[in-house]
Amino acid sequence: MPSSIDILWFIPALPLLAAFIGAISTQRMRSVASGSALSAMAVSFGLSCIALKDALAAPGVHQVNNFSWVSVGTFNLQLGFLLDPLTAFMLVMVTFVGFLIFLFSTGYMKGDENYAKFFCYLSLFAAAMLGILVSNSLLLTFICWEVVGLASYLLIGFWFFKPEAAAAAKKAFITTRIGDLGFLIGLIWLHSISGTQLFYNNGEGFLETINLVEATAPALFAISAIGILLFCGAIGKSGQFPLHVWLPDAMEGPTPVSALIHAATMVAAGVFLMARVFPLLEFGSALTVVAYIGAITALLGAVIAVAQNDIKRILAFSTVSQLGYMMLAIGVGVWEAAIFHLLTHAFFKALLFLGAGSVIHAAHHEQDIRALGGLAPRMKITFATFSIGMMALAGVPFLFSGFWSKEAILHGAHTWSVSHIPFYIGLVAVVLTAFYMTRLMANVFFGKPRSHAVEHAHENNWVMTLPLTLLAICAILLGFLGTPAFPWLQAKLLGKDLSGALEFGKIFEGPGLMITSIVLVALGLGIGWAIYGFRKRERFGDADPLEKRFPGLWSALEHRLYFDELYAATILKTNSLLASFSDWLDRWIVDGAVQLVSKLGTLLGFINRDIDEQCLNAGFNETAEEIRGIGNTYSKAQSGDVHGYLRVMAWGFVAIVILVSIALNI
Amino acid sequence: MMTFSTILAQAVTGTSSQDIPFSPPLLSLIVFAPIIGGLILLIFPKLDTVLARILGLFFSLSTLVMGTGAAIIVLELFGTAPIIKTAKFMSPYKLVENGEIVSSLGINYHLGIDGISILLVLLTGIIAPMCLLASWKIKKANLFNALMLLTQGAALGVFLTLNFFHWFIFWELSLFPVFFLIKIWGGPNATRAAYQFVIYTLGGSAFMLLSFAAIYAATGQLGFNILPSYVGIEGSLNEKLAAFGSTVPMLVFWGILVGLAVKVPLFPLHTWLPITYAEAPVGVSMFLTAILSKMGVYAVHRILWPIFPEQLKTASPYLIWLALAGIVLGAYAAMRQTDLKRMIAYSSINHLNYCLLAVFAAFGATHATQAAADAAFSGTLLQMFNHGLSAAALFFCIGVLEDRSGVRGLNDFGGVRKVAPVFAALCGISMFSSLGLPGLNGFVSEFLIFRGVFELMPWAAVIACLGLLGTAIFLLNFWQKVFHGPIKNNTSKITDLSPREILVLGPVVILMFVIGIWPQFIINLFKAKLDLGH
Amino acid sequence: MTILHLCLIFSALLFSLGLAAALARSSGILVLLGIELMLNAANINFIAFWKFSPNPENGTGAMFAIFSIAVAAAEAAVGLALIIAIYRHQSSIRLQDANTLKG
Amino acid sequence: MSASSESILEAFPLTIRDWLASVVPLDWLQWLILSLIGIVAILTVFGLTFAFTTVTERKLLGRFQNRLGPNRVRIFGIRVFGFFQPFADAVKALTKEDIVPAAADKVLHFLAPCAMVAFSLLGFAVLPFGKHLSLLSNIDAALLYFFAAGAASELAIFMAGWSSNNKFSLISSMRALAQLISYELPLLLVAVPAVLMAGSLSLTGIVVNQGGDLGILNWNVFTPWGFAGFIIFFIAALAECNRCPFDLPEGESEIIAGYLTEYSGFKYALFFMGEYFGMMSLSGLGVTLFLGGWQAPCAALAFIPSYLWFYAKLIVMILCFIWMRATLLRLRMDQLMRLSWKFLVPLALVNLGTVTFWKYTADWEGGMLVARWLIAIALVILPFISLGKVLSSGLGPRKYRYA
Amino acid sequence: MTTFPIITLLIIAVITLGITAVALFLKNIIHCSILLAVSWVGIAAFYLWAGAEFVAFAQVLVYVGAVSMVVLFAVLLTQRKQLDLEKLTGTVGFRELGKLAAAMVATVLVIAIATTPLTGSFDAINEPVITVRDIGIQLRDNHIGALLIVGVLLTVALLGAVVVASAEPKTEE
Repeated sequence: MPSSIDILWFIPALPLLAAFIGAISTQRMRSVASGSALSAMAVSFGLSCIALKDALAAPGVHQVNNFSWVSVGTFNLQLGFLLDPLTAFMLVMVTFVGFLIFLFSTGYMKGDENYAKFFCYLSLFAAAMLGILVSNSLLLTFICWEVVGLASYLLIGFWFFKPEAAAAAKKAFITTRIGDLGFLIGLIWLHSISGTQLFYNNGEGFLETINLVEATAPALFAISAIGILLFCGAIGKSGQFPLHVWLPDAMEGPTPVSALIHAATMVAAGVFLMARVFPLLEFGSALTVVAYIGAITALLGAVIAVAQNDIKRILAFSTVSQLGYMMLAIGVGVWEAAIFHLLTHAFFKALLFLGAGSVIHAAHHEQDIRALGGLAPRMKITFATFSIGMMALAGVPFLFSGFWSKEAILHGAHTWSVSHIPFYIGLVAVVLTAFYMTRLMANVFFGKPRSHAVEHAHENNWVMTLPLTLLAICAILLGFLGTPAFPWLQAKLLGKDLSGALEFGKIFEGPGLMITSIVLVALGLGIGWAIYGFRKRERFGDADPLEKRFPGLWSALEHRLYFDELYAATILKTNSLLASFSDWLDRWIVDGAVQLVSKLGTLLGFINRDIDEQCLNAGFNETAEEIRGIGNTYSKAQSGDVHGYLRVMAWGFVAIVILVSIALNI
Repeated sequence: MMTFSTILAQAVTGTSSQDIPFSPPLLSLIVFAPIIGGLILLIFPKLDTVLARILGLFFSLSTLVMGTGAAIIVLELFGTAPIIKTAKFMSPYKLVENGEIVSSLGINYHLGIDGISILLVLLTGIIAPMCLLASWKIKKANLFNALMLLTQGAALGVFLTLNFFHWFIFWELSLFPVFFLIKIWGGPNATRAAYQFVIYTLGGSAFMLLSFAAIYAATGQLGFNILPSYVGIEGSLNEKLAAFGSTVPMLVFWGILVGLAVKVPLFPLHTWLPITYAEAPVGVSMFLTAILSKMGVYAVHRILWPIFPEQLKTASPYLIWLALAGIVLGAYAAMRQTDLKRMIAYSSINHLNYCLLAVFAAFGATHATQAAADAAFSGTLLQMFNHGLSAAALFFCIGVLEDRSGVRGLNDFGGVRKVAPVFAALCGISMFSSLGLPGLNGFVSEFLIFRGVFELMPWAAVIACLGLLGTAIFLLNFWQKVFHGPIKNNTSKITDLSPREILVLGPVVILMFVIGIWPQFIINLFKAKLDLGH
Repeated sequence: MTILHLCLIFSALLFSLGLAAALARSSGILVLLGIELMLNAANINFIAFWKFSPNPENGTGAMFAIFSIAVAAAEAAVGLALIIAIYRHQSSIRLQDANTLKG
Repeated sequence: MSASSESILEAFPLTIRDWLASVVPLDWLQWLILSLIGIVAILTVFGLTFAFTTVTERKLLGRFQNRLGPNRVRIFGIRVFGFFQPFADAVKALTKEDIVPAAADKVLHFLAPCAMVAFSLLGFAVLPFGKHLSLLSNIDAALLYFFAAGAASELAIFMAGWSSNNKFSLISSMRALAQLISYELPLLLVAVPAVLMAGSLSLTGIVVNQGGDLGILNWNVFTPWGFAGFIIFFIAALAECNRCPFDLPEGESEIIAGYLTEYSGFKYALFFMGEYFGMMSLSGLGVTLFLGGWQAPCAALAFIPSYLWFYAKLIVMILCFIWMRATLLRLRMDQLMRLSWKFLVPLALVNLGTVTFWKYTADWEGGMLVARWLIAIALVILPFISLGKVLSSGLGPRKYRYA
Repeated sequence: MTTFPIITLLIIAVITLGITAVALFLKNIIHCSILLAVSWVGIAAFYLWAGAEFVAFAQVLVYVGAVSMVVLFAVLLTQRKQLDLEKLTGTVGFRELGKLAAAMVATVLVIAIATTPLTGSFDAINEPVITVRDIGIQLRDNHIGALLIVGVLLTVALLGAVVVASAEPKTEE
């Protein structure tokens, strides 16, 4: 029986194989593609569970399996796999959520003409994501990181014939690539100063040796810079301010994609990476940056979500906001809380997205909440599960997982010694979150249907509702893994026993914080219901109550605070100017100089030609005639008679033999 | 137990003449097989076209077959031969064929192979048949194939010759078939492009020739294997050259550099490239970008690096700006192009300048660690190979578009992915390879280059990152405009790839994956050279 | 007079017969056949010398003969092709007629 | 090889040889008598086989075409389904007038049928009919001999066609020549793999190489290359024997009876005989090269004497020849040429590569064994498919415009 | 002991030479070629006599099987209209001159051979001293280069022959 570290690579490899199968299967073989994708995920899930069992057996131990990738001269690059509780929890989450989303997709994408390709991309995505999780090498992480980016590019642009989808895909890829370049430089910098980019290598990985580094100013600077550069990658991938602009646009992709990539897994990759390299961040001063960026993002996302009308966009901005929370948690040093929130968020956000997908699918691809409405009696399961997800997201106390994880983060932020600003920002975001989710619920499920398609909406079949139900159960139960009274998850992640470590002061402080946040959640829900619940929207075209009250602010929020426009006016403009300049330089300055030289050369050539023709050629012609005459004379010897030649040869032979024998006196 | 490769190695090197006494001159065969093929096709111009194509392909493929054989042998020899680290100037060349022609003048027929050449020979072996297949249906195929084969032979000669005399002959020989190829089969501005290409390159070569004349006058030697031994010893090349005048060593160096820089091309000597690549027929564009541009980088490794290390060290801090200009301006100029071929041509400038960047960084750095230099050099070598694959594949894809629809403007297409999914997939993979997506070949070499350069000259690496970003932007733009979106008029003419075209692209794409996932497989070819120390 | 002499004389006579055919017949085909016979005579010599050589085990003569047969076959093919080509141009296979290239 | 372990029937050739050795003192006389016995035996056995093959063919063709075939001839009132037909035919052929055209080249006209029979009989000399039953068993280059002998029969056909001084005969003999030369190439090329595997040009060696514990599975035909080789061999053999669908030289609808047009009576019968002998010897070669020669399919059946096995396989081959004749249509000349040069010869060459691979991978075991088979099968099938695709591109299903 | 081989040799030589002589001076080219085939078989018989089994079979295969066929083809292709035999024989002077030259060569050669003393053992052994396997090994080891070259030569020659002999489009008929 091989230990699970040795078979760890199967977990990403199986979906990769499924992706390959999907790539080569035609539309006629679509069930092969989806079947292999589903079964690969199922097997990976099983393996992940085994890996989790192994990892939990020894928390705090980092099992590694390294191998050389490129080795040339004195230069050496190693890749490797790593198994510890962090990896294992993430693996189980990703494979489980992934499996459910795959299952959901078989129903959602049923009629699509590129069904097989869809599962190819999904599997590729899952493979790369799992690769990030099991990687023990920053390089391997980067490789998978980029492949994740590719997969998300392909999936966002899945309906590539829609220009918006194609543009959104490109935007997503390029925006994340900007962050990735930072990641790449950080990775290279790290490798050149530490000589390794393995996380753990029996005491030689950089996360292990980081504690041995002397805290001199250059070292501190370099390590902080590396941390921030790596965070750049996370900013891009996890949609943090200021690179969050791609995430809402990415909703052009099919809904399962939004659920899988932009809610549960891919965006979490950044958080995971930060958690992974936490010892490095801790060393320098990168954490402060992370905390502020996270806080800003949390607020920004929540604010913008208030004024969006597309159901998926609202959820997208809520994702941005929640990711901000996670980053905030990492920034304030409670990375275990970030991971806890990541796990719970993955489930309830996937649930919300799939619920949205279910709604959209039932409503014939109507996504605008103004056009929906009154779905609660028509789609009971969807409504029930969606409500659970909503309450988890809003942080409705005690029963729902989101409450516990958010609580952990706020708790961490409160105890952060540097500043309390992030904590207060987080509190504001709590209110806003509850508010916009209430708005969403009220608009979608209550009131009366505001479009024709919605009136005839009905519940979807089991492949779509089963994932919803399972996710809803998880969205409730998962919270109990990490309650303050029983911090099992945190203990396993940190690799130490926390049960006895509950400090007196924290217990005292805890309920106070908890009560504050419960009050804030209730506030958000109450305001939301007051505005949207009592007076329900009647028609599609009705202006939002808030819009009437604050038209300027509303318009700014609706346009996402004009971030896209800002970027278009600054970065894109610069870029395009640079391109024009390069082209102009090439065409007119450099090439112009060349043309000038060539004109001079031509002139010289004309002069030269005249000299040649008048003087030199005449002499040569004379000689050539002479030689031709001689040739004519001597060619007469060729009679053209084959027999003649042969006869001469025969006689010649005889003559030679006779002559030789005479000469030799034989 | 003798493995197959051992036997092959023994057979060719004749180390164990007991078993197999027949040892063919493998390198000469590699060089001359395409030339002979080309001459055959030239001599029989009336040959049946199908036969001519097959013959052309056969001779073209001979390089791949024999090159693979040579690679196995080289690996075997480097793998088993004891490496004597004490001998400073141990010849790294294998399978050497050395015949004296005019020994008193130092002109020898001298062929040899090492890690760098084998890489390029293999690249030629892969790309050259691909070019022929890409232009399979071209008019006047006999002449076309003949000229392509001659070009191939000349390029191989450049990669394998170790004596400047012959090397220069091959170097120049590669120009003239290309001239006719562009002029006869090129686009509307072909004549201008052809003249510009030839005159530009000839001009550069003239400087190089002068420089070598000076070297010869100083040392009486032309062998690439001998000249490096003049470095850093008593009565060194520099001292000998300086006898003519104190500026002569630097002038000689610049002369050679100009000759090579035109070929690579280094900014600002690159203006011949976009028009030439754009006007040439697709097979020729592929060959030009994949092989001929490598001749320049190869020569930097073969001539500048071993013979003029000191001058290179002095000049590198300035040259690196030119390389950076090539990288950034190449990428951004590509963004502005509407002609797809010009776009890829500019991307070639961008990619090839990464190679030069690494070389210059390695020499220009004030403090260089061995690991960084190794990474930079192996990155350069790998980048040559990878760029050959991906640029050729992209040119081929554009050729497919042009072949089907007759246009190749950026805005002429849309939604191609819908009508030609296989084409889109293969083209997309080539594009992502060019863009440096991890998992594909381009990433490995770019990573190695950046890794090396960053440690040597961090700011250069950071600036070069702009080039990476620019590449991503224009390639994705290309992809979005051509393959995505609603179907346009021109697109409807496009059909999916024929089996022949899949045969061309398929192996290259597979190779991209293989190198991307298991780069050591290629690195092993030249690893021994770097292991030996520079 | 040994057996070898006999063999050699046999081959010499065969050679002369071939030569006679090549010289005295004007049909291109027969001239070619005469040349084939001469080649055969040479082969006979190879075999004869090989048979009576001090160490026939290494088979050099037989090798020569084999290669020579192969070359002769090629020669016959090319020669006859040439004759057909000549015939097409001149409607005759008389070699005397094929003298367009005379100087 | 002791006779004691074998049945009497199996060992009887050895018995005769030993008995002769004890009776006849002189070596050369012994050799002479043995050879004569062999020649007589071959003539008798294959003569009779020829006779009954003709009638079998006619009867089988009859059945294929839903008619009875010859069933009238009786001897002494016995009518064994007409199986005495050949004797009647023989009498008829012998008693018919022998017509020689006035413009014919009389000598060659006479020599042609004789040469035909003589050359086609030559091949039998090296075939190993049984474990101890072969005329020139010690000959080293038996396969080469076989083909050398076979090559001569082309000369006979040419002689017949030319000497008749009839345009149909001449055309037919030219066709025959082209056909024979074209198809000799694939025939030779597919024989080489068997030689490669056995490491010997000796037919006995090739047969022995196909023996072993696995019985029938040791036969060459049960390997990928052997299977492909056998099919190619069979097609080329059909063409070599001028059998349907390659019977262009005798295409009645175009050129009367081809080179046989001016022949009648016993000369005609001789040609017939020569053709059937050729068919039998080629079948014998096919059996030897691919079907295990005289090897029994499994050890349990080895009690049946080896020569009977050989004979049985031979008969099966001949029946296949007849079956083909009843099934397939005659090809056109250009199709015939294309089939050989563009299809069979390349495939045979690829097959040569396959067998080289097979030989070099003889020591692969376990999973590699599966890989070996898969690769070999791919090497056989892929060229077949691709070449077929290339050659048949542009040829749609035929449209019968007036049907 | 040695008489039997000598007699065999003499028989082979006389028959071969006789047939060849007749063949070469027949007027009818077809007869000529067919008789020459027989003469080639005679030469093969000589090889057999000398113990070169493989060479003998190769000789038959190549000459009788292939060359004579090609010759016959050539004859038929070049004499489609009629057998214009007279035209092909040439003038008397032409023939006699040729024959005289050949006879002189024969005389010179025979005298040269007959007057050359040869030493050594000439016991003819009728067993083949070299097996096919030996030939194969020799070909593989010592003559591999030659073998490859001959292969190339044959390919090129045959391709050339096809190119030369194939009718140019539209010039014929």
